[in-house]
Amino acid sequence: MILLVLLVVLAVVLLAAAVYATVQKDLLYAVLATGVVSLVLSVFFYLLQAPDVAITEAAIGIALTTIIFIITIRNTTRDEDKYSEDMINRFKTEEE
Amino acid sequence: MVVSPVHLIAAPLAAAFLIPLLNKLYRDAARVVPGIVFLYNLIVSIILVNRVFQSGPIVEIIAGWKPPFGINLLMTPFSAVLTLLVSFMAFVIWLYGFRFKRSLKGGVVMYYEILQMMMAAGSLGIILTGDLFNMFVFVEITGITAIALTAFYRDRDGAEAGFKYMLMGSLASVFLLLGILLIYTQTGSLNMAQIAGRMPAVATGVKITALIFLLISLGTEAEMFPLNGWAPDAYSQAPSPTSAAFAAVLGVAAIYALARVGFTLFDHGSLSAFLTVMGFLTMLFAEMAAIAQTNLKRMLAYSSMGQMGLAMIALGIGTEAALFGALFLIINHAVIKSLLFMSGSYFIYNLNDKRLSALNGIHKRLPYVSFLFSLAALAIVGFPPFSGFWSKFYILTAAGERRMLPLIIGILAVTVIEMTYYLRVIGRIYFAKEETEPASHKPSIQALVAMTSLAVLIIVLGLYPDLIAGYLHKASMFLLDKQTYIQTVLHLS
Amino acid sequence: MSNYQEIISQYRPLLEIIVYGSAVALILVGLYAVLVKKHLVKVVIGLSLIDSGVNLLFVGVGYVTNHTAPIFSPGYENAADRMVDPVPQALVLTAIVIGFAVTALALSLVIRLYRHHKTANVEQLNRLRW
Amino acid sequence: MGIIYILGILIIGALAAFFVDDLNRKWTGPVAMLFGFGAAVALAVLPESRINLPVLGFTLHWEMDALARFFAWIVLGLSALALMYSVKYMEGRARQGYFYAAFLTSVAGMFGVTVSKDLLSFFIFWEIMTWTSFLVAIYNAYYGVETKGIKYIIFSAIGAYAMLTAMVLALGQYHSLEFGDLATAGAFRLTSGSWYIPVLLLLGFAVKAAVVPLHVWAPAVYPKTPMSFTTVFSGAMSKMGILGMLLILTGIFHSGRVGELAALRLSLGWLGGLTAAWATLQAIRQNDAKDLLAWSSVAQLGYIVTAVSTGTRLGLMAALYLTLLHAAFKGSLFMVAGAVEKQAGTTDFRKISGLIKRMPWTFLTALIAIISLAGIPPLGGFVGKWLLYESLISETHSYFLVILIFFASTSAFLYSYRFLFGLFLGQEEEEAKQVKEASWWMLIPMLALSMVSIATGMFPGLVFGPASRALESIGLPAGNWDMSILSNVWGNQTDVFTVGSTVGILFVLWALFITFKGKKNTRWLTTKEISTSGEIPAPEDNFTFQRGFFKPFERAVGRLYRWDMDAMWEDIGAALEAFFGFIRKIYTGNAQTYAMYVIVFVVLLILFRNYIF
Amino acid sequence: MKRIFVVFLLLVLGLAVYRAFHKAPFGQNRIGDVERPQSVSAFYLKHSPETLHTANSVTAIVVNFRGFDTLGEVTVLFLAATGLASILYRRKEEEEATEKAHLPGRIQLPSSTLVRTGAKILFPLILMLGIYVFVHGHLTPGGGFQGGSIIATGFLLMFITYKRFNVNHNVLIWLESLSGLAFVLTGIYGLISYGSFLQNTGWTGRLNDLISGGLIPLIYIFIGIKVGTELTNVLDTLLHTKPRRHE
Repeated sequence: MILLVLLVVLAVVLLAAAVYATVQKDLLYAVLATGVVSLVLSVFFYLLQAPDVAITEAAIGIALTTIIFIITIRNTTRDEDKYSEDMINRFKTEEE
Repeated sequence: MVVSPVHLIAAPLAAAFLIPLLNKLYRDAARVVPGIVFLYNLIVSIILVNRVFQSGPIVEIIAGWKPPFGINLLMTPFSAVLTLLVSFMAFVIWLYGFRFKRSLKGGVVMYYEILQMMMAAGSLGIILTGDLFNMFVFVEITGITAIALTAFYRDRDGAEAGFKYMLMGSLASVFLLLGILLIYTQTGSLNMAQIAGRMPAVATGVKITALIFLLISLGTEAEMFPLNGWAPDAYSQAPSPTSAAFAAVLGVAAIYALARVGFTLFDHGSLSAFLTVMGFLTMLFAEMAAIAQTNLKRMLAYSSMGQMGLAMIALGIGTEAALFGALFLIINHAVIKSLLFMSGSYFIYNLNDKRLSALNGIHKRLPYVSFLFSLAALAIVGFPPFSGFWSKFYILTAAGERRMLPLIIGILAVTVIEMTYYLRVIGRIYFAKEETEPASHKPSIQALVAMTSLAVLIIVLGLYPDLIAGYLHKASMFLLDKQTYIQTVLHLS
Repeated sequence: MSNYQEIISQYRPLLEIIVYGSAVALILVGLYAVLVKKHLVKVVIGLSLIDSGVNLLFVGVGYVTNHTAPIFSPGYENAADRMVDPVPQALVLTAIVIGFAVTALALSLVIRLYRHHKTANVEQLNRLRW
Repeated sequence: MGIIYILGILIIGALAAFFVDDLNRKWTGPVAMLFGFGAAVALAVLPESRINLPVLGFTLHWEMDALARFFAWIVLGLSALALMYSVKYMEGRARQGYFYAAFLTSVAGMFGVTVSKDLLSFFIFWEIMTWTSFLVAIYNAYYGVETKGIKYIIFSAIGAYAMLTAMVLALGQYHSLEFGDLATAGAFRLTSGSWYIPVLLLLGFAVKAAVVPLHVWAPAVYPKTPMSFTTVFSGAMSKMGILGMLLILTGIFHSGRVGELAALRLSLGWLGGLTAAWATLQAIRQNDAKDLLAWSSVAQLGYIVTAVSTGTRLGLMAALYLTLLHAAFKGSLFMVAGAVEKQAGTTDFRKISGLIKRMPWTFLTALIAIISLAGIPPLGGFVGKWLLYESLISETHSYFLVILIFFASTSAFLYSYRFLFGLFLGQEEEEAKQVKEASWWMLIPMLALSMVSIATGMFPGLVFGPASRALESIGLPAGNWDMSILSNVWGNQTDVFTVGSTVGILFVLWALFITFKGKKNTRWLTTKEISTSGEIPAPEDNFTFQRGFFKPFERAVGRLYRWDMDAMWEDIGAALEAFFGFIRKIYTGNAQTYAMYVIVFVVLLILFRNYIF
Repeated sequence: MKRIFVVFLLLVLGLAVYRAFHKAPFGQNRIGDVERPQSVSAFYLKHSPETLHTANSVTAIVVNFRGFDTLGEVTVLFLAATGLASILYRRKEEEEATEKAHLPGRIQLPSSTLVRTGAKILFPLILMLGIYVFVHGHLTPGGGFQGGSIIATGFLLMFITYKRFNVNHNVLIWLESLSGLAFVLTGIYGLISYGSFLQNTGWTGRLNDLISGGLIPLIYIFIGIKVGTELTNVLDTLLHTKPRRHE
């Protein structure tokens, strides 16, 4: 019974993390939330008798994907609503 | 067993892994090696095509497990024709792009050559494989190479086009995965022949859902109407040899996948109407958008989409004559559209301007390239005596046999639009205000050989279509014959 | 372990909702991000969420209640009929790696786009249109 | 094999011209001319022959029978002369290799059309002829490519694709494309539910024959094309439409079933009549010789279409006769216009006039051609029109149509006069003083064509013989012609000759009388001497009476001029372009929108899957 | 408004997907079921221990039964690395310009001595773990991909901790190319000696031995090396793209 509850809790955490990753404005937290999604997913895979997949997801999903997202955020912007470094949108002026 | 279909894929793979090493030893290795590989592929595919047409389909088992358990490569007459086409076009495009970015040294060119080579290899994989998930892997290979190539140039909006392509491609691959999984849950197999055999027993609801998912994903690759937003951007931003390869290599593979899924995996009758209507819409919207373009490559891109739409219509009609027309059209499209991209990009290269209005009087500067471009433009519109006429005529004939009057009228009305903008360009090239500035970038000898060989092919196929007609007839018959496909794969002696 | 297996077989329909449901929900949340969110990184996050969902779906489909992982550890050499379906797992391995490859490529595109266009807003990437 | 030889000569000629131009521009024209004459000579020695070529499961069937020979003579003869004319006409122009290559290929296409005995090869040659002629047509159009040439090719394409539609439908229904098979299968029966097949075919031919309302391309393109090609364009290529109509209406529909086609024939006849009338009215108000001739061509084609539509022996005879005649006189008229253009730099009536002294031979040609065109005996035009009236009155009894045609051909006098007066008579402009007579390279073809007009007028049997054999070959029975003027004669003395020569001699006498009488009392003026009756002219007053030449006439029929079909088609084109521009906005360039399309598409498919799959 | 529309669309889509997969009920055995057609996995589960003597049947499938997929997959990764490099490559002059401009590079947290020492100790351990994982791929869960990614994680640790940590690119390229080539050559070896690409050797050892499964461990080692180097390459490329905040 506890395990079932565990599964339910995991599913809730999974979805919560996914939704958090979607709505969070601070992209760094959003990316970390996707890491959490991968983590929970990894546990899921383990519980579903797929240890191979669990290890892969753990290695790739949690570590590598998260880090490349973070690198990207460093190279772009961290705030979701602030698309550009400058407050003035430089895109328009650079046309042509 | 001297040569077998797997050579066609193993050779580029080995070469791709080898190129970074060789490039350290010899500076131009990255340029030369793909050519050797493509030449080898061309020879192998000629041998294999001969074998297929003389002694029936070739089934090659990978890893020693018979289908449906192992992955198998399959060379039916249908895929044999397309294999030969892709090998040939890949070689010609390599030849054309041999001196591509001569100024860039080292790594960058290497990346480009590897990606370009693997795009052809992935397309060959899609055409050859007999396994659904394997097809997904090859779709991903082509997808990734295509995206990277689209974003290759930094001074263009390549990254933007690449991002769009990536987004659409990712969605497509998600749906492809879902479709494959659904099929697997119902049939317990990933082998296309076995799936085809077991498909009739599958519940209709699931079958149709799987079909929808597969159609969405393959439709994205094949530039079906609402799914083709990536195409004009990708075509217009990619390096020119890549644009040519999009039409001549990727497009071929996409249409093949669509045909294979439509005719072998599923029952063609159920999606005949869908393919016809969507094909027509693709063609209509693409050509309507094309006529208003001001950018040469973008216009050609829309025109490509139009041709793919026509191919889809032919697949939708689905009679033997229509499939013959479709095959012929794919061949024509590959040859002619590549020639258009190749010659067109020399205009752009010389003018540093992609706009159509810049083309005025370009023939003074590049007479031979202009001639080739005009030839290809006339051919793709479907003027006799060029090869484009026969494919269009055959597809129309097939439609005529089914008494699809509105469809015929629709196709021809759209063709009028197509003709209008192509002839406008010809008018510009030859008759607009003249410029006298001499050519700054004459085409290299390799590019000239490549383009001329395509032009010769256009004329030869136009004057003597019977050269390939026998093969195409056999190929289209085989595509319609689902049972033989299943038997061939599953009951190996 | 046995306790866990029993519970799972008992509550199979509920588990189906949990596993399939979270997989589908992941796909949908990811799609929502792809379709609505304007920041490029968010869009790519959405794509990776979709991938995760599909992977979960794969593994879920391969799962069989009360069956073990498809590994013939010593002493279980003849347990083939009590193992879960290994094929989807093998496919998922491939899919995860491919998904990572695509994500990496997408992120590199995002970096390039940001440099080129000075913005990470999807809506402003419309120099190529019509 | 003879057909292949002729095609080969033309194609090789095209290639030769193309490459010779790179070597030495001077030789391009003569080389092309040699090949043109070579083809004509080959036709002269060519026996009846047939060829079957299997292509992709179809058989291309070419046969040189009497009908083919009749049209082939028009095509090759006129082309040879036009090529000769072209040598000097095109002298010093750029891209001659291109011009001659396209020219000769186009001639090859036309020749192919004449010998085709199945719809597929007919269509193939038709298309070859179309796109090559397009290439020639835009030769001059440095800035007008967007509208003029494109207009031509769009209309041609609509016509050609109408034919193609009909072809594939016919193929689906009758499983053959040979004219013979179709005829024996009783194909294209209007009552069989596939009435649209012949209608679509006729639509295709009507475009080439410039029938109202599909004529707009012709007046736009003819004047803009180099005149040496316009000669062929108007004289031979438009006749391919006539040939097609002839084949469909008479060759495939047996004459025995004339009644079945009554509606079709009637409407075609009326369209022809309307074309003639409308184009004549338009021709009258043109201020440029080339425009005038272009409209006049359309009008003449209208007569021929009407003649074809009768479907009777007499009517068809008139059609064939007029076809040949029109090729002759319109060919020479366009050559005249070209000569004037070449020598004087313009053909605008308001800018140039009074060339009679400077270009007497040209004037002579123009005079003969105009007389022939207007249908004044003793020249050929008269015979053709006579036959046409006769057939309309006595055989199909379409009296109202006769009235229309009569109105058109009477009005034709107005523009005929305008042409002659505008260019050659009238006051001599200062600017015209330096103009010299055209080169003999140009004059000889013109005079040769005039000879044709005269000879056929004097001896109509020269045409009746081949024409009658041609009609036999498409299934009309040979035999006595039960019309008085033709019943007993083939080539020698005819009633036509008697009537014609009487009237003609009287006319010539009258003309001489007028000339000599007028000579004494005429005071020659230049434009600068026009009296203003003491009034001081305002700057905007224009004294050149070339302007507003037919003002009263225009005032009389002014209402008719308000219909501008050209504007109508252009509006349609503009509306379509705007629509396309609107449609392409679906490609918004926004990646998310595209993704949205995907999802919407999936959802739609899922929701309606039961209906779609 | 758009969001509501999107949510509606997604709900319809989700419902359809769920309904379709509901037809493949969760947790039910589809292997060898009488009512359902024979799934291929039964064959795999039978032959993985019996013919290939590979304990981990997922590995058997990935490397042997569906080895062609894996070859493709490795290629995808390779191409992604190549594509990444081609997208993010920098021209020489650009590189110099950024160097000169003293850009505030990527945000470098000053890593403490503790972290650095820890990383130094951890790095070999992680590498060992990775190698262990792919060497034992045919016996225990894990394999080339997992091991390769673990190795890449180790390098990641070093990249993050040590600013100046640079891998030798030549070594990476050699390893990557050679391992990839070795994979293909193994396949060709099968083609030449057994007539089928990637075919396993006849000798496959004993189940649950370290050296068993014929070529499977070998191939998985190649895959491990290749994936490890490729991922390291990807990380390297990405990490060394410096942000260009001010131009």
